Amino acid sequence: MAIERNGVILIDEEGRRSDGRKWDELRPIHIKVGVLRRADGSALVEMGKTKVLASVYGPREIHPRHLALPDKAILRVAYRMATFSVTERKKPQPSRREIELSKVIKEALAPALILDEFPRTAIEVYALVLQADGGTRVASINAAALALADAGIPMKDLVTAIAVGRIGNYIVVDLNDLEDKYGDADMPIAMIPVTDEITLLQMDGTMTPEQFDKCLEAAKRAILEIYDLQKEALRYRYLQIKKELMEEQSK
Amino acid sequence: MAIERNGVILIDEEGRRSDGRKWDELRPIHIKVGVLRRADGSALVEMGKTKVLASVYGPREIHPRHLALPDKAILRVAYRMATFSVTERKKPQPSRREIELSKVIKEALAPALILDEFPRTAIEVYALVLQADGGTRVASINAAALALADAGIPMKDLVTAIAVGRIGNYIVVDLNDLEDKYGDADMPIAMIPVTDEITLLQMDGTMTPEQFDKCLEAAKRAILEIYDLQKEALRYRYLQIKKELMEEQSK
Amino acid sequence: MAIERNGVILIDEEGRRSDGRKWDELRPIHIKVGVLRRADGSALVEMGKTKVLASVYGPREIHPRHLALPDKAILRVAYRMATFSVTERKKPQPSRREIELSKVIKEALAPALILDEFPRTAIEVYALVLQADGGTRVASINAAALALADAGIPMKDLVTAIAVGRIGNYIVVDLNDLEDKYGDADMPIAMIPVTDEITLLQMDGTMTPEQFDKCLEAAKRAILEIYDLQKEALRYRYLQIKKELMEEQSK
Amino acid sequence: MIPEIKKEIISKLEEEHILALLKDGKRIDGRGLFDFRNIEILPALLEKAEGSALVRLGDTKVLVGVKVSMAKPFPDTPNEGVFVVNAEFNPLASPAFELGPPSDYAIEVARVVDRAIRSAEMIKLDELAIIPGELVWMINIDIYAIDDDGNLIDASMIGAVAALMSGYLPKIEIIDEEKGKVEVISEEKYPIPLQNLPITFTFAKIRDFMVLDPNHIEENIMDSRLTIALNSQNEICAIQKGEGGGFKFEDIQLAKDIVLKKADSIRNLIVNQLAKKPRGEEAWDELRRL
Amino acid sequence: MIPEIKKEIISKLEEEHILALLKDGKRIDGRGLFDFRNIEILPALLEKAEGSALVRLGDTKVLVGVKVSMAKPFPDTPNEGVFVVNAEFNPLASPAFELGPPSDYAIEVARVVDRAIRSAEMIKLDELAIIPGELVWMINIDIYAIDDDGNLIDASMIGAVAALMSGYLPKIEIIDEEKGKVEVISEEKYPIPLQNLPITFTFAKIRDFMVLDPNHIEENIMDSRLTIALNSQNEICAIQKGEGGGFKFEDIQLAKDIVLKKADSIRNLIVNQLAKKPRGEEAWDELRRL
Amino acid sequence: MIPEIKKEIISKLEEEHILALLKDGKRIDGRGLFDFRNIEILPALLEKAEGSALVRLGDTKVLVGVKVSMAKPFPDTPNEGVFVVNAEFNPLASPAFELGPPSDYAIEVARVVDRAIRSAEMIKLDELAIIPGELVWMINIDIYAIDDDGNLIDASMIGAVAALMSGYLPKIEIIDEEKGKVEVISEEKYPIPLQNLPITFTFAKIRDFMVLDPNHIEENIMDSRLTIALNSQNEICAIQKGEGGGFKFEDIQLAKDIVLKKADSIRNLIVNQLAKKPRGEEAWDELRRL
Repeated sequence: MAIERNGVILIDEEGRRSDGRKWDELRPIHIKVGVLRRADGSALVEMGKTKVLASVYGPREIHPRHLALPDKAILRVAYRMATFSVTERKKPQPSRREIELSKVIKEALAPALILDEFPRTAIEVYALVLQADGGTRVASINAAALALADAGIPMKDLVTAIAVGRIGNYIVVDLNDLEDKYGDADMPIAMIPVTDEITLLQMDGTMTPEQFDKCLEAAKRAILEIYDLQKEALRYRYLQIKKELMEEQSK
Repeated sequence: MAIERNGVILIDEEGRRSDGRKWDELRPIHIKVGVLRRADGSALVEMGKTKVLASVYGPREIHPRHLALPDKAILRVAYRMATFSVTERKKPQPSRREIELSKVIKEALAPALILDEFPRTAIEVYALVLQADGGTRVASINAAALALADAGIPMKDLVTAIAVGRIGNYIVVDLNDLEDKYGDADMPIAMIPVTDEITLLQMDGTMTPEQFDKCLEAAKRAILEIYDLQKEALRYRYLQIKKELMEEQSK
Repeated sequence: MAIERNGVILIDEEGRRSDGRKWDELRPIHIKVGVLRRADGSALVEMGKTKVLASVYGPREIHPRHLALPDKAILRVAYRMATFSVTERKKPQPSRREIELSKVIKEALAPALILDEFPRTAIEVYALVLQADGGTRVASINAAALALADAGIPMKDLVTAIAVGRIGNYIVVDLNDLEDKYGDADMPIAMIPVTDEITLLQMDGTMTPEQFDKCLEAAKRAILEIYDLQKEALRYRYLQIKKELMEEQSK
Repeated sequence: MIPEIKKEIISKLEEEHILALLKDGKRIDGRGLFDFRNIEILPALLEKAEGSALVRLGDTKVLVGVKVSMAKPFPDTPNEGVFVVNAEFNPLASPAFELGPPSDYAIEVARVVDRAIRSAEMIKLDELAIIPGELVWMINIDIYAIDDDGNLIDASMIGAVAALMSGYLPKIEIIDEEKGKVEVISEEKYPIPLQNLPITFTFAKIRDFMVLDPNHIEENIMDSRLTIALNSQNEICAIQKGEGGGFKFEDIQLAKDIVLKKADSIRNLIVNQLAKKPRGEEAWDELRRL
Repeated sequence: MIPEIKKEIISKLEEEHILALLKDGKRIDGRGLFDFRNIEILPALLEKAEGSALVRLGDTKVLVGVKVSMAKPFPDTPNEGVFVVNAEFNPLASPAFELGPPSDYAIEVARVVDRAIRSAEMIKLDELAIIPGELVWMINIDIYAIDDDGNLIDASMIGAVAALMSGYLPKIEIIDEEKGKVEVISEEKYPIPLQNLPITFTFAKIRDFMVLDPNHIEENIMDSRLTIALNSQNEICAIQKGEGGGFKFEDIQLAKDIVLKKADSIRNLIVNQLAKKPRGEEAWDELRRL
Repeated sequence: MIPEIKKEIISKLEEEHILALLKDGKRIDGRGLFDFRNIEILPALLEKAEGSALVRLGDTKVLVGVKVSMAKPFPDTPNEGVFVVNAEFNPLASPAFELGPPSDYAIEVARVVDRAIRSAEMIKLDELAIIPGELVWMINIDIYAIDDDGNLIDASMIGAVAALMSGYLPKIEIIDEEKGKVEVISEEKYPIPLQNLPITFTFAKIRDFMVLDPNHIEENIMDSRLTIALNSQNEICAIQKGEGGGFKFEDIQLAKDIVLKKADSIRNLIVNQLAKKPRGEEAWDELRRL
């Protein structure tokens, strides 16, 4: 039995999703670390058609100074959508949604950072959604974590995120925009894989407690998959730096 | 002869006002001091259906610091109307009216405060109109003065305020919203009762010099009435605190 | 052959412009230095119906302090149009145009100033267009340079500015509003006459490289003319001050 | 960048005291780990708001007002009404709040309340059309923090649902459907069409301990925050993790279990208080006694 | 919170000098306690404004422009025009003024001028309807402080009334009443319909002394400020107490008496200057000589 | 007042090194004084934008998106479409950029790009009317700085023209001309009507030397900046001098000569890259390899 919402077939008769994926299948993911020259750290993360660029600066001086903390660095995060990342042009001024997501992304990243090495400074993360097709906050977290690592900020581990959700009785992983909009529930999750801590958890729509448990499990599996891709991208970046350094020395 | 304005009978044939009061009769006034836990001082003042809550913080540090004065505390006052305090929803952003009233309320309170005991600090007053039925600025002053006293800020005396006005040849005291809107003149006044100083005086509409004199007299009488209620509310608050302290000691 | 644009005759059959001027003729220019009491320096410049008032403050303390430079003063410039200076009321909030012009005017003035005598301070220029009839930015520069001199800010020389442009094959000097709007090119230029440096250069519309060269030449001639008027106005101001001082001493 | 929420400095001694109590399953205000503070609701106490409620959750106080007005519908939902949740966390309520545009915290709370109401489909938006495609009811739910002794989220949520449940729409007559002209029949009113009653439960994690409904001292030392919303069917209808720490899977399972156990009693409490409490000026009589 | 208005530091010595003079009934600029400074009005000097006036009150200078445009009326006054008073106190005029949105001081002054005009019913708003219920004249009165040597309120008030009295409305023809289309008949104009001439008097209280029309040095040491507005019938039509001090009843009685004594002469002065002064580019000739 | 643009601190040593090289006609990145860095354009890589281009100018990267929508025309040009250029220079691209409203630098760049497009009459605005006087196409050109290694102006200009040239308008059908109702025929599209290709050349003056296309280290020590725009006829169609230094007449003549010499090759390069580069997801394949 196909599942249709607002005239859109979200799950077809064979249980395939609108873009042909199985319920627990991720979209093609591309990750590249160190894509910007001027930022201290940066990463490009593509989850299907969702494309996010993140940059990191710091630790650096804070203005106004009274915001500084005497015992640790403060983390500042801005999540923004490019005006042309969505169907209707978004105004450049941050929306309430962008302000809320900046806050929860910050709080998803903070637990992984060792902030007390740099008192009185700020570490600043900026994530720009270039193209939005669902899951922009989780792609931003995946990119930001890598940009932080690329900037050499001391971390316990990366942070990895995925959105899971529900369409009828189906649990689905890595929701695209259609599924996000017309599905029955959407639940973005971020974890620190190495400590098993959940650092972002949001939900809207409805789920029974049992469906919620299934979502958590599916999310955890997906996160480990993405975590491997993140680590691979970081490794590639380090090899690249090493190569560049060796080339420079051999000059 | 009844007085009618915009189809509303403001004074009936027996000289009674739209809510049945005599010309110099105050609305029922309820005052409670110390109603908030987190504020350093607070008060709820109800003048008829006009309800205002005021809180006070300070003396405390100022940001940005260059606003600090080397020889005394600065007083900051914000007067705001709740969005749902009026018939048409008010936008949350402060209007020009709210900004002006914040200023004149500050200047009505300042003369009663002994600010030079706390150089380089700020004393901050916030008055929120929960329900507006005329006289919100004078209710705010009455509440703010009590909140300042409750916070233990050193004062020469309380500040007490009332709106008086004119409907035809009638001088009226403690105007309600209808009288404020359709009456012929509205004059809010604040005084420091013990020094007989006028610290707020505004007027719109028109008055002959003679009517103005009558208004001043009527205002003074009303202010002394309200002043007694303020002092009573403060006394009640002190007794309450004393009781709480004794109960605590006896534990 | 007359030149017409949008139904307006910009050049008539005798080669005269819409206000009767010859191609290289300036509008009547009136300059008065020291017109304001409170500002450290001030000047009123009228170029035809374009009237601009400029004031200067400084060197003075900077807020917020982290904007201060350790080795020189910073220059801040605000260019604003009065709401009633144009046909349709301008909103008081600065437009993008006003922000850009504030920037280029600042950069036109800066090269003439000797800023390293006053480290950690700000020199602030405010130019208000009272009436706009073309050439408001160049009139603002002419006025601001004089206000800076009047304030006693050390300068290599004045800065002098003019707008030149093209109407068909005609090069025209000191464009009025009609010529600015309907002409084929508009090019405001500022120079430091004594060093022959160009410190402002902007253009819109189109010009061949040859027309551009002719414009530069015409601009230079006009700038020297205006420079003389500026110096005369300054001289008049100094005589006036001297007179006042002598009168005071003789008291 | 978004400024950090200012936390008050809690003395190291006080923090240790709280942690020591928690180890024994106790809290500084004497509650059990998963007890709510006392909940008191005064509905419909404001005359100029179409709906209102003052909520006390222990010493935390929130005032919510509902204003209704007529507006154009959104182009993609031409036959549905609109509601907007806004939170004003101003210096009245806490020394940590500032004047100015809403902080990211106030925006977060408003959006969590909005999501819970929306996901639970509490308001029957399709019954809020006046002239389909042209004119619909717009419901503004404005939350004012009055006294922040912790857990503004749950207080705001209770305030929002109570204000809606105590609220009304004015009766109107359509004068000219073409021109979209309508007339309010003053005095006549009917309840806002509702069909669900979402509630939230907010937990604080303090080191290895979880507590429900944290007071502000607990909030000041908490590592992270978790809010779970349930609709009337006891389905989860919103979740929000907040603050810069993390949760273990077991923490979340524990929170879920507690929430499911407590939902019905909280929902009953809200319904009961709305039924029995005085309204209008009488509510103020009660308020003055509190 | 609203920042304090910055006051300049006046040396202790200068302050004592002023106070000593006041004790003898004298002022630093030689005036009597209740003398206005010299008032000079240049009306209609701006070409792009429908009304304008430059006012000099001693060395204080204010430029006021009136712009008229067509707008929808307010729903509750469908047959009345609209006017808005706005004040821009920018760094041109004083080292104490800053860029950015209007300060609370600028807002206060604009609102006092607005109230005096409104209470005196200076503008016949009911003659400003173009198509009743659809289109009315909107009058923007924008006050720019040019040089603040004290008492911007009275200078602004004189500027506003002078700009209105020198102003005009363009003649228009209604093309299509249904669609609200009108056409301006350029060149033809008629005066803004006015019926009253409100004026203000501002006093400073400096310790135990009252002075009229304070200059900026007096403002810097004043304790409080009192403005009284009178309409053409010499009724009080607006009052504003400002600054952080107080007034005794006798102070206010004194102020009232002075105001009533002086009103007619000030009103005459305004009318006379408006009648005799040059306009347009000729006003600038005069201005350059000032 | 407008804050100064923050410059990074370049060590005195590095500065002297650059100046020494310049004396020999060399630059730190090996280019000749008047060489552009490598230009790479990836057009139409975004799916939700009607036009887009990623431009790399050396290590400087700019992403430009074009969004089209329907809007009311301006009253004075009722039969012409509208375009708006906006630049977002946010912290992604440089440690010197800040969050918040656009800086004066971002506004300047957007306005220079706007002027070049407008003066060259690149967009045929008269072909953008849908229902004359009622409905026209509105084209938003949004420039995002991604990585600022210097010369954002020229990168932005190339990005804007490339995004326009790769862009399209959806086909629409007019349903009701009276009411201004139209319907988009999805899938069908046609190119944005264009007729010119303006380009800009930006020079830095560093002491006595002029260089084309400065990188960010050169920008940090430059005294002033000059941008010249040429249209397809090699007429000058915009000029902008920037930064707090000056230019000699000879400098400007030199710049003009170089610009005229180089314009055709740059214009060809843009056209060629637009013709041969992959689009959509394939553009991303290429991007990942860069």
